[in-house]
Amino acid sequence: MDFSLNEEQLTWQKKAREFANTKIRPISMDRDQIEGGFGPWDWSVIEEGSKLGFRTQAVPKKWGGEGTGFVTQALVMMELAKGDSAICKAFSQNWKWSHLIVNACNEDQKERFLKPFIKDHRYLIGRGITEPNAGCDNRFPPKKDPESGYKLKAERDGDSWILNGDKCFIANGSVGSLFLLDARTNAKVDIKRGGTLFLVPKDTPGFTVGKIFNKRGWRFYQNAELIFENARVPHANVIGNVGTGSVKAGGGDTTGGDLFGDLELAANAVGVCDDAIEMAMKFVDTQEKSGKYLIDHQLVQLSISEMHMLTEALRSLVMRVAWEHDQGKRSAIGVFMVNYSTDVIQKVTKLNMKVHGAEGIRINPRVDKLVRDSMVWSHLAGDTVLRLKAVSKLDFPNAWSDKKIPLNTTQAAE
Amino acid sequence: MDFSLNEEQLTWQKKAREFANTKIRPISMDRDQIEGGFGPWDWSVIEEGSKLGFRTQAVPKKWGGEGTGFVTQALVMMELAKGDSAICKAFSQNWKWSHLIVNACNEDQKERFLKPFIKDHRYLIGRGITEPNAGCDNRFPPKKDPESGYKLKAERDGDSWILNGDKCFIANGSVGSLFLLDARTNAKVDIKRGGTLFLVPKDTPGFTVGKIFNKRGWRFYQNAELIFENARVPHANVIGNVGTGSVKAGGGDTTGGDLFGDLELAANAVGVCDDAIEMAMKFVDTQEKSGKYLIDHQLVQLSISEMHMLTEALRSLVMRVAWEHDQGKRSAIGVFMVNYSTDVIQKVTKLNMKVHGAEGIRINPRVDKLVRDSMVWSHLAGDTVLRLKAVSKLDFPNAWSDKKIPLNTTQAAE
Amino acid sequence: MFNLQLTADQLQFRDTIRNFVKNEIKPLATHPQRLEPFAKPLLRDCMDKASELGLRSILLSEEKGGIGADLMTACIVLEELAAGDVDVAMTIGETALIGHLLFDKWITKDQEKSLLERFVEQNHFHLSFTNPTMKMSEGWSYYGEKSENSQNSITYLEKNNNWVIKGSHPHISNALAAELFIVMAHPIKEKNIEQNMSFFLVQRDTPGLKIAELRDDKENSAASWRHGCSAAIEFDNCKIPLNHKLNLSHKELLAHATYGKQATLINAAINLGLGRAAFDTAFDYTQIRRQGGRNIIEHQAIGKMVADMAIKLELASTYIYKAAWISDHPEVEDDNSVSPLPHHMIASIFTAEAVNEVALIAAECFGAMGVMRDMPIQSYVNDSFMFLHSDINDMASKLPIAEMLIKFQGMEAA
Amino acid sequence: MFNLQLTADQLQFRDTIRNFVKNEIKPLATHPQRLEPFAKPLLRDCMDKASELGLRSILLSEEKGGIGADLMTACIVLEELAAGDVDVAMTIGETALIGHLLFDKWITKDQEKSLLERFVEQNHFHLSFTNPTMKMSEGWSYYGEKSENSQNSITYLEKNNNWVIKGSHPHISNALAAELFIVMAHPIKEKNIEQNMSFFLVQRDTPGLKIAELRDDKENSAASWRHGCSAAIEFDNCKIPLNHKLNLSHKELLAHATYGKQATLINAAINLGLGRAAFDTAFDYTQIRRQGGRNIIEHQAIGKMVADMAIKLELASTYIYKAAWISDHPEVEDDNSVSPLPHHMIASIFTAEAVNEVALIAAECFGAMGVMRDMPIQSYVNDSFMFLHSDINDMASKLPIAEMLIKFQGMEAA
Repeated sequence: MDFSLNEEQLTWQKKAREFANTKIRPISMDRDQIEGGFGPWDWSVIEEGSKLGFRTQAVPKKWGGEGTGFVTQALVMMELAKGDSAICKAFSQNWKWSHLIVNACNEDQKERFLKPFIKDHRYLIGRGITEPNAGCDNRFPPKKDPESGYKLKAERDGDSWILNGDKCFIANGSVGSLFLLDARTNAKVDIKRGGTLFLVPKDTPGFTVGKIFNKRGWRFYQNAELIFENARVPHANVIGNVGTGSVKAGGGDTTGGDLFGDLELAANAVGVCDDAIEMAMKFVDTQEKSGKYLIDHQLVQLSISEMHMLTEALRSLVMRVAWEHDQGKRSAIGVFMVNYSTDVIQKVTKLNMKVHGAEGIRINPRVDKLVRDSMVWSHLAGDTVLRLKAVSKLDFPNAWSDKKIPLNTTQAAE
Repeated sequence: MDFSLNEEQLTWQKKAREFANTKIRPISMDRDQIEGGFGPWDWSVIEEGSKLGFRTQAVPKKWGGEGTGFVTQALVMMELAKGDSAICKAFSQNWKWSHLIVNACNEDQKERFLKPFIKDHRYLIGRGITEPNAGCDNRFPPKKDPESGYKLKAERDGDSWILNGDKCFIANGSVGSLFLLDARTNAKVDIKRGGTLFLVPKDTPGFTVGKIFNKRGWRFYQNAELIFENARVPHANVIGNVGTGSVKAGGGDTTGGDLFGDLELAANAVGVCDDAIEMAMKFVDTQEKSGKYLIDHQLVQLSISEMHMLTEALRSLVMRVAWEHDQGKRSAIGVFMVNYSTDVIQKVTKLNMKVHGAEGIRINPRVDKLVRDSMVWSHLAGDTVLRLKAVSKLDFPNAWSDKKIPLNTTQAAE
Repeated sequence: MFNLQLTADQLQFRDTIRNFVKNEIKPLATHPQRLEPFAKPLLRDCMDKASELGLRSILLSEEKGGIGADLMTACIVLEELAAGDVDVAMTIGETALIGHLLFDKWITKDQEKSLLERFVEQNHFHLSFTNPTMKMSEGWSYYGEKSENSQNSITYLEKNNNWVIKGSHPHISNALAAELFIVMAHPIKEKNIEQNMSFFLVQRDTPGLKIAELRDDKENSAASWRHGCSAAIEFDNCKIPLNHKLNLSHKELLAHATYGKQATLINAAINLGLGRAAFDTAFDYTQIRRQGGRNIIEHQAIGKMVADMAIKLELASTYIYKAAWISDHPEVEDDNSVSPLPHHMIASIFTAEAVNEVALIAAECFGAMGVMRDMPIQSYVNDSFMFLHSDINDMASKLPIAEMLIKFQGMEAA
Repeated sequence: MFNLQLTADQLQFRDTIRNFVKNEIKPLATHPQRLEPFAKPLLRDCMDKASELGLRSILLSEEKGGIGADLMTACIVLEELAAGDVDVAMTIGETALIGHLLFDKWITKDQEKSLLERFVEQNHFHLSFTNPTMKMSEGWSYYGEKSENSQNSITYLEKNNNWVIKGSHPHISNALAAELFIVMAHPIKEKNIEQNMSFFLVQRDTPGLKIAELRDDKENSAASWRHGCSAAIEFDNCKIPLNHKLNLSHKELLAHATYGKQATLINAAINLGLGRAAFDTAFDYTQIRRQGGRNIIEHQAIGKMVADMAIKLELASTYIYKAAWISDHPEVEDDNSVSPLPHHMIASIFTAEAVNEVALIAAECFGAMGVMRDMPIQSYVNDSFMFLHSDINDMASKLPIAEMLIKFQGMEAA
């Protein structure tokens, strides 16, 4: 067993830390506090980061990307997220779908989409799964209701498919050049058989961006509504086969619970926790209450201690899973990790707020931002459905023990 | 980075698992339920385990021990504790003090004490720090009260020291052949300067065992009162120098916060959690409520999911710290780990109880035992004082990042 | 009008019991020799003395020879008694409630004859009731089919001018102390159990009635999980006179639903008394235990623990009073003065969780002493787990509250 | 006698405000356009309408032209108002409390003249008070030296038959809306601030009075952390007539201690109203949102969340009523009917923690919608954090409760 980082990992870690310190952190609060949904977005930091390889981390070198492994990707995300969680996510969202394209697309598709992605520093990728009436149902299609789940309709017309319908909350929606879209090629059967995954470029006629969501946290990061009115997509853009279910086609599942998806959120959370800890430590080391530095009060010590404890537990779990994923091991532990990251990021940012407290009618705005950003996890990574989902994956192998407990059912309760 | 286990580690893990399954688990509940303080003790399992090397894990091969590293020791403890947490501790308590003897004693002392320890399968070691009025004060001697802390008096008489006083709650007290005793060679100054560490064999005249404590958890494991009435100990049994403080002399500190101590409790906790999870999984997979297996109820799934999540986070942290300790890295993370192990073992065993529930006026006695055993952690590993202590060590290096935050004070509040 | 003032009688009664507990019960209940073994003997002398003070007949109307207190007063008084010993309080509370329902509501003039006299005059005359409202699956059937309420295995038939009762029950409250049992039974060979349930009076000395004294059964002692003096009972063709059948159908009993609600509240009050006992002993200890150069109460970390305990107990107490008063004055639910909620369930759940937390915090105040069997605190911890994880299973216990909320259409009242 | 029934007047008043909130406030308060920006405009029209309903003078005696309600009634009503909009409720609540204290207790007949008339008749006539009981370090001085209570930087001197007020305060409740300020000031050059504090009436149009409208200050908007309409104020040599000094010393004010206690309880009631708003919106949503083939309320996991929210709110509500009633009837503390505890502090702390938990659970019910700025739930979450982490710092807020407990010698009363 060896937990030390290799040269490549250390180099990327350092590069990410420098970029976070010099380019991300300085704009982090300004962007956060701009009103509106699109307002906080800033192309320049994306372009600068892209030039350093932070947009194309996950594309193999043979396709012109950086070709880093999961451990490196986790380390880079921790550093970027420490600068700004939402900006980190705006980068890593592209890694997520480049993983998918690399794993699931054919050579022609890679040629057509990976090459322009590498070339253009503003080329971003998103995936459209969620619809107003299809959230959890995309993760856990209920047996009794096969028509549930996404409804975006795709109808065959010669060599094309005609798309009609809406997607909502789609990441990079307002800024993406390419979307992987989950559509219904057969509405009568469940999405595992009636779902198909399409590659849909932004300039597809009939495809427009609707509402840009104005969020409480992750304000920089874009989520938008996508509208399809007779949008025509060539059959050559179908990933895998028609009707294999977009989950299978995507080589992962719809929740981001593939090898990268869980890791992405959990590593990002570590970065936010590191930021919170650093803020809290500086604060308690300089502020006084009743004639003592805050750090000399036991209650503050207990809070600081808990912040570190939780963060180190999460960091350890994330590094382990990153390594396991580099070995191609898919397990329930990934889901536990991302559930856990929710608990930790929310506790740690709340403790940071507690330690800081309000000063009169003001609060350190970054303290508030970290709490707001952490709220996003409840809705992505730690919600109840994902916790239920973990159980369905329990028949897992484990790097350090061989426990394997048979379950009568691997189906979650409906 | 490589998290896989080597051949030696896998071999010990397997050996420990087999011993736990065939020798420990079968007697675990019987011993637990015997009345009294000494009653639950059983020499035969100790002797059998000793023959397989589980008593002498931590003694280097050159002295006749097994010479395993911290990673292996952690793996072995996880397996033994899964069989019975208290029996595991009865073994590993000896590792703790063999580490100390190896690191801090001179060759003559090793010759005199390690050799008989290796030879005799019933030779157990304990350390006496705590006294009725000296608990936390031994960890955090308050500046304003230099006379606080342990008071066992040691007075020089020629080539000997005369010991007078009492120790309480001393592990292996009723069964140990050798004790490392923290005594006061100067009562007027604080224990860092007035404390000295002695090697005191059981057959020392004037040394008797008093009350054997009857505990709620860890019933097999022995804790006793040690009474010293003009007990004469040769000067050659002083570890290190007189008056250097027993902490320094011991090459660690008094809380077990040395390289092994934290690891011991945290690894043991992982074993208990694995046991709890296995029990819970079997139960929910076979019991029905309202026409469904328990595992098909969402609330049960959430509980099971949380048990796994916390256990895997703890396991990851423990393995990381074990590796770091094998590299000789001492850090605050060890203390965070042991604090964290308290939270996890108590939550997981409580969830196991929750999932099982009571059946009429009975409860599965092992479910109850795990909760009772987990209570011990509050008083050893996760109490407030140790959480405060973590802060005093915060200036720590970290395998995966180089954060280092200067503190104005490293002293805990008094 | 709204008023939280207690009557002079209530205050005086409370003081009387408080003194009784302090002088008569505590010295016996917390004697180390009683605490150390797994099986704590029932304090029958204390029970008799409590009867002497009127507690066994506290709810019985004055005209029948009781004190005629309302449920709230009984809760106040039983909380005090429980601070002395939970088992005494549970036994007395159960008898007091059944005594009131039986003699004030269910029994005929003809049936009550010698029984009432014995109940009022004999201090050891306790009552037991096979609880027909105990739903084994309460909560688990959330939004699913409700399983049958009754899983009764006790039958009756008429033979030679007698009722013959046959069957067994694994868990009957007060069975060890009761002189008179109210037994729920259905006609033998009757399938529609629910509709045909009848209730019989069976005296302890009835031939064929067997009571399993589990408490004295060493083998199972650690597995016993109950308060009070419940036990398994068996009716081996018990013959009882025809006029010992109560004029009460199961439907009528459920329509009142008084037994279930009131028993729940009495248990909550007793649970609270336990919490107060844990708090009191810890609070006292923090004011005499010195570490860190001062009494430990003077440390912030302990101060916060003390405050947390006090807040939880104060909230539980306030809510139990409220729920008990509402039970005494159900008409208040009609005018929206209180929210239409299952107050008794909320009182029970909140109190069980709060007291378990209080007991664990209290134990931590004691350091290593918190796990010693000769200290009362460890038995308080044990008792608190029993309250939390009994009634079959606490997992799904909140779900009926959600079901009721929906029925009430969104808590229209405050 | 003990009685939880509300009067017909209280019930009717509550219903009136509930309807007012539903019809007049909610549509404005929860309009997406109001919710999206960081700076939510104060709903001045709603405030005026609430005044019209008598809320601004709810605590003012009938003889002075108010409603003459007691604090408990005011809490009931302000809770309802807060369920509509927290800022409106905070502003009205503050004015109502100060109005009562000023006109019923502190002011002379001579001083009240035109002021009382304006207060009673003008709907926008709000009041503000520089809070002299706000202790910046409350709790932090636990068992240490108490720091000075007052850190006042506002001074006065007499000059040309006027008082001249000078100084500033960074945080004055109601400053944006108040027409009349009660200003605490000490004589210039006086060192013994505490003993020489006086109180002055300053009207809004007084030359030299400057009120910083932070709310309109875009730069700082995200950093603003307040409810109601507080702001910084500055007195730049404000001249006021000699008879505008109140006949009230700081000592007298503290002796009453009414303002601090009552303001704390009013805030707790408003905080509870916020929690109810969060619960209501989530509860409604769970009954219309379908996933998993059924409304999400029908899933166990959601059912438990709903029950948890209801339990917390019900407890908080019960305790606020209790604390408010005790504040109205302090004599009850003398006869041991209630525990000698700082009820207002417990109400405030428990409510803030409970409502924050409720808001976070409620947000989770909304899935991704829970972080969208056009949904009311995100603002409820934000508001709940403000209640939890305001009053300078919530960290040490429980320590004064521990200090009081010790003073009360172990909670002798229930």
